Amino acid sequence: MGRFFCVLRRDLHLALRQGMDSFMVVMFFVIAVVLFPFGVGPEPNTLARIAAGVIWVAALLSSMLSLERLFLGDYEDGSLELLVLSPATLETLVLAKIAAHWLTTGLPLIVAAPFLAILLNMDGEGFVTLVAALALGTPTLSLLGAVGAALVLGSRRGGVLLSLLILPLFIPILIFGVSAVDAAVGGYPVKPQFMILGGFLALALPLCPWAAAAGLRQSLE
Amino acid sequence: MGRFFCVLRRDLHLALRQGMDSFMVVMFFVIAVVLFPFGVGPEPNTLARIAAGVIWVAALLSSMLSLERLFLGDYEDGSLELLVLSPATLETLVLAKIAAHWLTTGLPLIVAAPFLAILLNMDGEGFVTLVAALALGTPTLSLLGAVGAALVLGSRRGGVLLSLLILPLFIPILIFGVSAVDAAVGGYPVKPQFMILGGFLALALPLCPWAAAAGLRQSLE
Amino acid sequence: MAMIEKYANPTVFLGITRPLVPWLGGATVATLSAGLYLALFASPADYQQGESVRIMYVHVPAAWMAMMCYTSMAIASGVGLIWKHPLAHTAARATAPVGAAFTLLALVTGSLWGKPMWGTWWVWDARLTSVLILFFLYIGYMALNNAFDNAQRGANAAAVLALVGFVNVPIIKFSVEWWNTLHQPASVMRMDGPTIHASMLWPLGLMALGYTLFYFWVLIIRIDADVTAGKIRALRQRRAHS
Amino acid sequence: MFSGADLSCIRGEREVFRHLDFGLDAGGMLVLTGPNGSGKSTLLRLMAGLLSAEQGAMTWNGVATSDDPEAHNARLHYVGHLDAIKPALDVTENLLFWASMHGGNADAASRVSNALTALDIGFLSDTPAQYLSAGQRRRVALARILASPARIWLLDEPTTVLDKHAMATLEQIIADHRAAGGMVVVSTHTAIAGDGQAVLDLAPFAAHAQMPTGEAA
Amino acid sequence: MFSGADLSCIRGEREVFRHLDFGLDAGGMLVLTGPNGSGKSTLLRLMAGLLSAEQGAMTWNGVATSDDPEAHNARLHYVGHLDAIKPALDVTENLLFWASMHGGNADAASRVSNALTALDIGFLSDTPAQYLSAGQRRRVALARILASPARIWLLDEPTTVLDKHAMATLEQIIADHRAAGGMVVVSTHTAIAGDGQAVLDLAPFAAHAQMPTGEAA
Ligand code: HEM
Ligand SMILES: Nc1ncnc2c1ncn2[C@@H]1O[C@H](COP(=O)(O)OP(=O)(O)OP(=O)(O)O)[C@@H](O)[C@H]1O
Ligand SMILES: Nc1ncnc2c1ncn2[C@@H]1O[C@H](COP(=O)(O)OP(=O)(O)OP(=O)(O)O)[C@@H](O)[C@H]1O
Ligand SMILES: [Mg+2]
Ligand SMILES: [Mg+2]
Repeated sequence: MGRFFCVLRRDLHLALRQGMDSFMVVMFFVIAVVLFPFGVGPEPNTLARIAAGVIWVAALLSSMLSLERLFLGDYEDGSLELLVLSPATLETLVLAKIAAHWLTTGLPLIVAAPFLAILLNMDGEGFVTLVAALALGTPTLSLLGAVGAALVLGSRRGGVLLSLLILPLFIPILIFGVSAVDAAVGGYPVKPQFMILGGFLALALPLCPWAAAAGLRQSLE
Repeated sequence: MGRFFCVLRRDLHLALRQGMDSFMVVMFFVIAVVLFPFGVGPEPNTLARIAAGVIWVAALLSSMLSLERLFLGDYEDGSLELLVLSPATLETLVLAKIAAHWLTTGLPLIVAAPFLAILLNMDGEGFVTLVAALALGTPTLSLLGAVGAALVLGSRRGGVLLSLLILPLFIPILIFGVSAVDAAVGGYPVKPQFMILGGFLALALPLCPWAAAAGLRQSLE
Repeated sequence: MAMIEKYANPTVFLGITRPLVPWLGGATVATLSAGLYLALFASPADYQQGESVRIMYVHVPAAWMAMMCYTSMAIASGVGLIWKHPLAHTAARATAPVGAAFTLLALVTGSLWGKPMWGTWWVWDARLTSVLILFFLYIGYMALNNAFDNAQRGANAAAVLALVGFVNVPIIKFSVEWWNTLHQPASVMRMDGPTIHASMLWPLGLMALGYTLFYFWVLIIRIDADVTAGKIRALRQRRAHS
Repeated sequence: MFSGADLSCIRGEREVFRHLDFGLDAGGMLVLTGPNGSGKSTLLRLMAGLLSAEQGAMTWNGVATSDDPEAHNARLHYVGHLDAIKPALDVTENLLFWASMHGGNADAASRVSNALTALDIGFLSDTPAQYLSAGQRRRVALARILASPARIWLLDEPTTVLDKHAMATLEQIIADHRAAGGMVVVSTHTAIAGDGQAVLDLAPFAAHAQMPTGEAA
Repeated sequence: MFSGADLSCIRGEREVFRHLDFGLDAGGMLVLTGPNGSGKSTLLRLMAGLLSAEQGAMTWNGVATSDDPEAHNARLHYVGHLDAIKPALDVTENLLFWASMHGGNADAASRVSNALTALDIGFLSDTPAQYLSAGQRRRVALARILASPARIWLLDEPTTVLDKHAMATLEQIIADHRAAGGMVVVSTHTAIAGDGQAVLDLAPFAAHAQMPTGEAA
């Protein structure tokens, strides 16, 4: 456990210090959403109509964006070798890196989402559901993405490959995430959507770190 | 001129070979746009209403995304030093890198745009204008972005900083780009918007390579 | 020693300017009080715009200062880049927050004025957009300046940005003429002389003078602080490596 | 205690070496030599467990190291061509992380500062790693192995870019480590002082001539 | 022909050296020595024009090099700690680019293949750079300077990770270059053979003691 927190702390520290990836992601998320009124025009009804979709799509895109570099920095400067050689199960360390990724990209996204929802004129009913759905959905994005990121390490075309690998996996989360918000705005029960999102998370949590660790070991051969 | 094409060819070659950045960008663009029907719902009128905005915003975001790494690879592996030391004006080489960036990210975007416009149900009148506006606007995005990318080299928060620096500069292009398409769809003349977009390009073409070269020289101190 | 020599010039500069600080402060307060009194109480209400015209006395000089500060910042940056004079970078760095504050003031007062005049807080009109971009440029300049562990690097990079961003200033100035927009065209700062009434010109002039005095006052204080911080940094670094 | 028998290794579909044996006792030092591309780095990565052998096995006190890779990891330090230094962190931050990853949190800070002192870079402790000269970076990478204890040191050309003084320091550090019962495997193209060192030249094990013609066996 | 007078250089607000002079005639060789962090790389970057001196000037045949930086670039080759090799391209592609950037397109391909042969890595010509061993990468970086002609060579610790054979090759290459009237400035911690070489120790020029205590002047 000590090593889990060691890696977690260091990745958080790095993210804060160099900001390259994670802050970029939140900025990207905010900017992506804020650009829409410029593009679509400021008409409140149209904006409200597309608010949930815009926010979820922006969340997906920014998550995908940051995932490419999840292991790349460590791979390129030799840190990954040393992590593999540290006397801890690699799965634990991978989970720590995923946790750090979520804390620096997923969490700020969730915090920013309600403000963006106001900006896009979203119906008040949807706010809580939006935050809850993001809280359930974004960890799954990080987990799934980590597998993709580990698999494409060292390959040519890392980026394209990554998006091809993980985007199909992301779409179900998008669909149920948006439909939860729409249901809440329309006054329908949201439990079914939440059950499904929770199910995805429960499945990904044990499976993904294992698969990602296997991918990382391959990449050092 | 020989060296201009030398750098251009090598950057194109690298982009094709490793694909990390540029293909990622087109994929990102397509995916960003394609995700919208999933997020917003497939209702044709809503989609048509927001089509121009969505495409332009996606183009902006994907351009911004790729710009961060425009000089970063060369900076990190020492190629930038050698480029600065090559017996050619640095401005020429910078322009070549920008041209390569545009050819690998801007051009495919333009090619992909009409298909995405069909997908989003855009009014047929808008197609030609959309392509023409993108053709005039995206080079300016690459040019402006190169300045930002050069300035943030070696800084602590490269990514965020970059978006902070260049997004404000991108907004006018977004506004006039969308408004050109909207004007075409509405049956109004599009010449004023095109004049402005052309003006931006004419201004950026001599200025930006110079500023980016100055930024690069600084980064090696 | 070289670092000390480098700061010798700023030291001379501060030797001359430091005594001016209290005088500038006093003059700023006096001019602004007089200007505000004339603007808010002594000048007539507009026959069309009513009392809301008084926003003008805050808004218009703030907008001028926003552009003036940026121009000074760009010139100082150019001098810093070409002649490598450390004081020029310091002056540019000291100008940025003042300029950003004036820009914000122009934006806020403009919005407040826009609501009664145009019926909306904000439109994506060329002048308004370009002023917003000016504000972002100031923010970007400050962020870039602080983004490097090496202060000199930050100053150089930010200076390039300041020069590039200068393109925006003529766009702000002439946007109303190039594109016909909701916003007022120039009526004071014109080639052929001002076109507004003297009863409005006086308070406007006083406010502009007050803002300018304020700028120079803050500028000297900030340069002083910056030079001192630089000296401390140099000393500390020398100790770390001896 | 640490030995390997009949090792072969394939990289990128090409056999690098075959039928290679090595053995190291407590306090032992094995120097790997051979021309560029002969497989020194490959062998060190194999010893570290980063690569797996095509054939043959390595043992620690008679037990195959692949039986318990984590225990093997705990007893070794590896310094490769890449130095795993994050430019954004300062020197101490960089080392603290690895010190607590490998040797636990307890007194990690004092272990790190001792390691820095041992390599004469105490004065760099709060310099951002970005500003280090090449030799300073290399010393930081070497300080990492002093900041937490391990029996086996696997060092891949550790002396490159070091100045003469630092080289002497490194030789002393290796001697101290061996005196305390540690083992060292080091690859090098120059001479590294050390009593009773065994030398393993990799050239003869190359599966097919792939080295510069000038020096190939 | 190539000389500098009274040079001082500041990096990161700290003076690295001051009042430094150097001079090189046709066929001359200048060896830079000094402990880690003493400013060898800094001086080489200054000579290359990548850094500008705080004070002092460099001249080529009496003309300040800063008057025409492009002409200066055309007559020099710089090999730094970083090797500017793109892993995605193969060895020939990597070199072809630099060969035609510096020496023009004409017969670039044959120049590159001669350079590869000279450094005994002809057999790697179509290997992706990603798969090179450390010494092979370094040889590729050195092949770059053979692939287009330049009067001045600025080499920053070129011998690290080279095996003995490659080191001898490099010494021969340097001798040939000097025989043809070229000049070489090279920093190193080890000995590099060469007749009539001048040695410049940087330690005494350090503005304030900033080196590891062990070797500081
Ligand atoms: C946020 C919104 C606004 C912004 C960013 C803004 C910006 C500016 C700027 C930059 C100037 C200086 C122009 C120059 O020197 O040529 C200016 C001047 C002026 N503005 Fe605004 N403005 C805003 C809203 C308004 C509104 C709502 C009104 C009133 C209808 C207004 C009336 C004026 C007037 C009368 C001048 C003086 C023009 C002259 O005499 O030169 N502005 N504004
Ligand atoms: N980018 C930089 N910014 C600030 N300081 C730097 C930078 N690079 C190096 N330095 C500092 O400048 C000094 C000289 O560094 P330089 O790289 O020239 O040393 P060197 O003699 O080449 O050492 P080595 O033998 O380790 O390569 C060092 O103290 C180093 O910390
Ligand atoms: N990742 C890789 N994939 C495929 N082949 C590789 C890889 N890395 C190295 N090789 C090849 O394996 C061989 C052995 O390389 P290795 O790095 O072990 O050599 P080395 O003895 O350490 O050389 P040097 O002295 O140059 O460091 C070389 O021929 C090299 O081309
Ligand atoms: Mg090796
Ligand atoms: Mg060096």
